[in-house]
Amino acid sequence: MTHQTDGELILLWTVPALLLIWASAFVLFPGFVQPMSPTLSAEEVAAFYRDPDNLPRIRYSMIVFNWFCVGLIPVLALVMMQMRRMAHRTPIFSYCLLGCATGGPTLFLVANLFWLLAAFRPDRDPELIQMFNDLAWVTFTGQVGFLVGQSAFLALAIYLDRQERPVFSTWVAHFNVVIALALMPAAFFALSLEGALAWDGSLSFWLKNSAVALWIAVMGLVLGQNIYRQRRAAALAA
Amino acid sequence: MNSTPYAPAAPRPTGSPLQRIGWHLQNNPKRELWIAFFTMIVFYNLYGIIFFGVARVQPPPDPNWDVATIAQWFDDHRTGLLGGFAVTFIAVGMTVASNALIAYSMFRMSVSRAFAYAYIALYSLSAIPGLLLTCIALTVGAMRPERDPEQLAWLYDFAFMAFDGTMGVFLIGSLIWMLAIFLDKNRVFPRWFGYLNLCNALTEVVVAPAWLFTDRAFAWEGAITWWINMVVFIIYTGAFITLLRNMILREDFGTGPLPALEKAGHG
Amino acid sequence: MDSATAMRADREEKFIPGQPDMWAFILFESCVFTAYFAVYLYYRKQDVSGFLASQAQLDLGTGVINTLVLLLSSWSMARCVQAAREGNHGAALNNVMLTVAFALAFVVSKVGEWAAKIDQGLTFTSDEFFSFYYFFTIIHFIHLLIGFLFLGIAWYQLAGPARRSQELIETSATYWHMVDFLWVMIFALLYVLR
Amino acid sequence: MNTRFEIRLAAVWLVLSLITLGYLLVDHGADGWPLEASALLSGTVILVALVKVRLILLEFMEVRYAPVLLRRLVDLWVILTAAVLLGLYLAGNAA
Repeated sequence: MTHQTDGELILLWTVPALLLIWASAFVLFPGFVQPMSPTLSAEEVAAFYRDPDNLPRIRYSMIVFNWFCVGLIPVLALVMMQMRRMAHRTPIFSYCLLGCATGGPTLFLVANLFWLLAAFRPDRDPELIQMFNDLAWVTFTGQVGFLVGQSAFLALAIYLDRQERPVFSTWVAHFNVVIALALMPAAFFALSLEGALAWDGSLSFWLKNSAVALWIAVMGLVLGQNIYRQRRAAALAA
Repeated sequence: MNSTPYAPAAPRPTGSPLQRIGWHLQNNPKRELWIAFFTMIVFYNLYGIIFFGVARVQPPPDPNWDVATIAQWFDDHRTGLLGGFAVTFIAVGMTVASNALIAYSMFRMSVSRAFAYAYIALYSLSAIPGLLLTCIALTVGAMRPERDPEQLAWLYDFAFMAFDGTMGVFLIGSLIWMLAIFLDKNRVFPRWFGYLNLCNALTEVVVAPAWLFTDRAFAWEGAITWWINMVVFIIYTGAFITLLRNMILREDFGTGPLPALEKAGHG
Repeated sequence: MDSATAMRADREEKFIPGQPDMWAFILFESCVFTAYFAVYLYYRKQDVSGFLASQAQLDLGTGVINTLVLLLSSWSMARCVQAAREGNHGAALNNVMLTVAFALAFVVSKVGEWAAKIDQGLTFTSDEFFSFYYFFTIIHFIHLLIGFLFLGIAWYQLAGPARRSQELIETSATYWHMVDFLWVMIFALLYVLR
Repeated sequence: MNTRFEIRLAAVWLVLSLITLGYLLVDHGADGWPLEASALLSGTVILVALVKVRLILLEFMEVRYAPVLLRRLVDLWVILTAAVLLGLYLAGNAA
């Protein structure tokens, strides 16, 4: 290896570690495995937080999320670096991605704060616990705008990347369009407290969160491919 | 456009609007800028329609209502709030295009890149308190009609104070842009727009009394803190949309090979 | 002094003092203030006696002194522009310094007035007249503080022989006069109106 | 400095200052003496203030020597402000 260590590989290899951490926290949080129903009464929500089996799991899983929910930002910065290599006349799409990269994880952090607040004093008035719980779920479920924007601008950037050897293949763009579409229904979760659209429903919870997980996994893979390929090319040229 | 060296790949079509848009996406050398520009236009239109028309949270309702009236307001506006903000939750991703385009304008200026990066960071941040927290709080309020009215009143205050009372990011953001325009020797933006940024920044100062009053001229829907500021903001937004459009029209990329293509050829 | 400036000085030729952009700002900002004044009068007419009772707590003398000080500062700034135009940069610099001194005097008297009012328990939220009093005096004060930046620019332009952009000096002066005339309006509406 | 301008600026300042001092004459309300609403006085105060503002604009800010467009815009603002303020004040008194 002739090139200097630039650290991109280290950032790249945080993706599997991050996925593992997120998956563990996801499983640990009792409100995710069997997503909490929005139809629970205030007393039931309070009981969920007061349950001595649940409370530590809620707190510890959310503390883990608090540490790592913004952990994806360095990886998104890597995606941005790849965008800078595309055959564009302006770097404008990479600025769009940067904007999305700050917005999405920050909102996850806000949701996380509301969950932790709900669990902070479980002896609070059930109505208040329910309100914090609602604030957390609304922020967590509905805030897909920056994620949709991220995929949409990435797809556009790939489509407009006209060179012999594009940075990403076209299927990555198609994949991002599909992901963007899959995320959109979740924004409408508040229109119904039951069924597929509700925050525990198949569209707003399972489809949306699977799409996010799939996006991270797939983008991690193609990003890795690119970075390794670029390194090999650089080593050959040197 | 006065560049001639490369003939466009295809003749400019005169067909349906869709065909023309397709042609521009394929061949227009400024397509990246135009995509960002029209994303910004679509966002501001959506924002106007949703906030003024669908959810009807602008002009804001009265901060002086008692809790029963506030609960009634949530009841009356439920569908508009939930539906309108659902669209906002998706559309908010479009704001990054407007910020990116404005940042791009600053990269074209003869000032340090620090200005543009500061602007991107500030305005990426601004969407959350300035827009999303409002939508989140009102969605939470509207989704459960049976919620305790006292809590509805708290969510109501949270929503509108988050919207009106987020002053710093817009204050500093406008000043950064103003300073960049004044120092710029490339005249990307006219100097009067730099001064208009100062006017906009001053309206952020004027909003502050909304934290002190619940009725009349200085409340969050007051004549001074909301109406006059909104007029200034609309003039400001209209001005920068026009100026960004002019900037894109002035750009001359030619139609030759992309700079990155040559680099890729060497690699 | 070249012939163009000489002609300007002799006022043979129409010209806009300073940047036209600054004039756009002043006209826009003045319209915003007209709107603020209109709101003030609108709320005032709903409770004229209440406003007058609170207004009686203001000291007209202080207001008059404030105004005189700002008029002095405007005068010295106008003299600065004339001197600079005639190439007399030493005199121009003295006049900028004089303007800064008068501006500082205004700052001191305004802060003193606020302190006295707060001492009497009259604050932003005491009553509606005082809301407007603090609103107008503070927003004007912020314009005045920005004015110090412009005075600084004029000072900087005059201090070094290599700089001396007449346009920037005139622009700064134009801004400073706006601070003055806005105060003239605010003074009349807050202190003198009956 | 050119004495002509020197004298002119001094005269403008003197006029402005004298008008300002004139305000002291209307000060019946010292020491909490109840102030009384007076349409005549207030209308005059608004107009005199605008005359002062216009004087500052024309002389100190040199609008006198500016192109017609700027002079018109400045006058337009003065007239607009006078109309709005007097209109609101007098409408208040009539009501």
